[in-house]
Amino acid sequence: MGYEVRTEVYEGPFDLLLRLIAAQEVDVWEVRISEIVDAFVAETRRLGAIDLEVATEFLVIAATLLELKCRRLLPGRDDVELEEELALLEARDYLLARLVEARTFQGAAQALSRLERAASRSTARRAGPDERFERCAPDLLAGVTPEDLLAAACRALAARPAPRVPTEHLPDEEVSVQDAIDELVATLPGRGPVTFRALTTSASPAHLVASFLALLELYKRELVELEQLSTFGDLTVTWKAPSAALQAGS
Amino acid sequence: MSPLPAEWRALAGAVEAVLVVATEPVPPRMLAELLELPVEQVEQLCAALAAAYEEEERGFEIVRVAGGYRLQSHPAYQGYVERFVLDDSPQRLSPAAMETLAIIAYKQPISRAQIAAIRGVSSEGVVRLLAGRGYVEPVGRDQGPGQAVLFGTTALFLERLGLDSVADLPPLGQFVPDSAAVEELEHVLRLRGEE
Amino acid sequence: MSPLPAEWRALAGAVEAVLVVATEPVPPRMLAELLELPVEQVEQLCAALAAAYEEEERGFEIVRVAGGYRLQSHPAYQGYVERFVLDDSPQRLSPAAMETLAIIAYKQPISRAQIAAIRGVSSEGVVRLLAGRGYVEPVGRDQGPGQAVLFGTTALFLERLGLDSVADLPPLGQFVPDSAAVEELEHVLRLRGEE
Repeated sequence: MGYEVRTEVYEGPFDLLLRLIAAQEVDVWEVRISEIVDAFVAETRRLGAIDLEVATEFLVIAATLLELKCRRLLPGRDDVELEEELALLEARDYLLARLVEARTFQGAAQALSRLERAASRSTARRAGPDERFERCAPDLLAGVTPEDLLAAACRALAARPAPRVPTEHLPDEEVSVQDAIDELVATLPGRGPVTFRALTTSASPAHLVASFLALLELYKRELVELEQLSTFGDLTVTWKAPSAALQAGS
Repeated sequence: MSPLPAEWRALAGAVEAVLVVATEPVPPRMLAELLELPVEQVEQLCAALAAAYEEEERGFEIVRVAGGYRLQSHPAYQGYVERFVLDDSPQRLSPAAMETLAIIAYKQPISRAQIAAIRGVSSEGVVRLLAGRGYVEPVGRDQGPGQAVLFGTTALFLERLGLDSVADLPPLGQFVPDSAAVEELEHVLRLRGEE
Repeated sequence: MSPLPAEWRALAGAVEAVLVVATEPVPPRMLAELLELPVEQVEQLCAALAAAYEEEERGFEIVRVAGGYRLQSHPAYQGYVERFVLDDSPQRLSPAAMETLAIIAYKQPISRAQIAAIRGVSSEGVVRLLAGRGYVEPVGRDQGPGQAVLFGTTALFLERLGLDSVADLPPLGQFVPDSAAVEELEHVLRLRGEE
């Protein structure tokens, strides 16, 4: 099964914050951020999984709150740079706008619930035409065979495979950086300066990446010299160590 | 106002409310239980209501059919209703309706929620259409919580498909793969298609 | 008799006959074609008929919902109807699902990402639930990069809420927190030294 977190019960960080503000009726000075974090952690535990989007959104809010609170705890504002102050005001406006929006839709949702409740006090007539009118309507099953029905059943029952990330475009080959290092160490010595492009003419993208990482590793070990004359220009590789140094170095 | 005694108006309203939502004729005994009245009184009430509709030249009438009372269109407006039924009807089953009918045929008895779970979308409108055309009908209620209405296919459905019983439907057998197998199958088909 | 003009009785009868056999709300345009009347006159007729039912304390009523007219049981007789039809209506929506539904209703067409931005959480599961219930459906694709699927509400949504169209949703403006509430929120976020 695909990765899925049930978030129908958990109503989101804005809601949490709104409820907290409503419950405490205090300003950020008195908001206990540890309580918010505890509530969030408890909720996550209850759900048994972490939704990265939820967690990220929560972090943004918690961090903004924390920052606002730090400012309030600071003795004065002389030491606060104007730019920082502006950034903070921006963060506050952002949070405020989103809280207002969240509360607006909470109100709208309640109104929709009321409409639904009112509407559910009536039941629609669904009886349809009686047998006297049977022959008026065209026979929808005209020409339909049991085989058509079987095909439709197969379509319906097979129609919804679990959501998945298609991976068939990814090559199956496994390329390790170590393999690429071994390859380079086998080819480079005694070859003189050579471009990376020439070294990897027929390499697959995965192989190319592994070779590049291998090259960086060799450079770090001071076994090769790299030279690139212009941005995005050709990368020239020169072997500089005797092959014995490699064994000693690794 | 109607020629109904005033003190009967509330009871008549209850009868009207029940008949308007009923999809099958309602036995007088059932109305009697709901209204907490003797059966004879219910029958008098329904007769009076039917007479009132007739006198008021309503577009609907109350008839006694198949052991119960039913609200139906008045024969005087037959022409309008025929044209409406004709205009309102699709000429053939949509793929969605066909799939829903197939699910009901093969998985009966089945609830709307179970059909929706298989199709991934609500099938309420489609089930209504199929029931309206007499191809499927309520056959019972789920024993579980909610007691959902369960649907099955009708004799008319079998007749139209030329089958003796649902057991004569082509076997679904090998076509009931679990979702993993379906996925695998789709995967293979997709790869083949790309070659 | 009903407060309906006598010369309208035959036309009203036709409307009654059609509504009694309809399984979906009947658009006024369709009634106008059947009755060979201008749409406005059909609307007047239906409004007069609905008023007459109300005055006569009938057990049923005519309502304008999801773009058409529908015959339904009157709320006053809900108790009888409930005992008669076992409740088959789906479970109530959770507050989170209702909130998402409200966002889609007011902001349609809207993508999952836009919904998530307003709610502050991923809405994938909730949107799927709402689509499964038949309340929302994909209505198109965003023109921008990624071509995100855009969602909108369905006719079933309107029927379930008893609305004629989305234009009849209560104005969103009335739910915006008042200045005192906004001030309270702002107070929470206020910087030291600005007091």
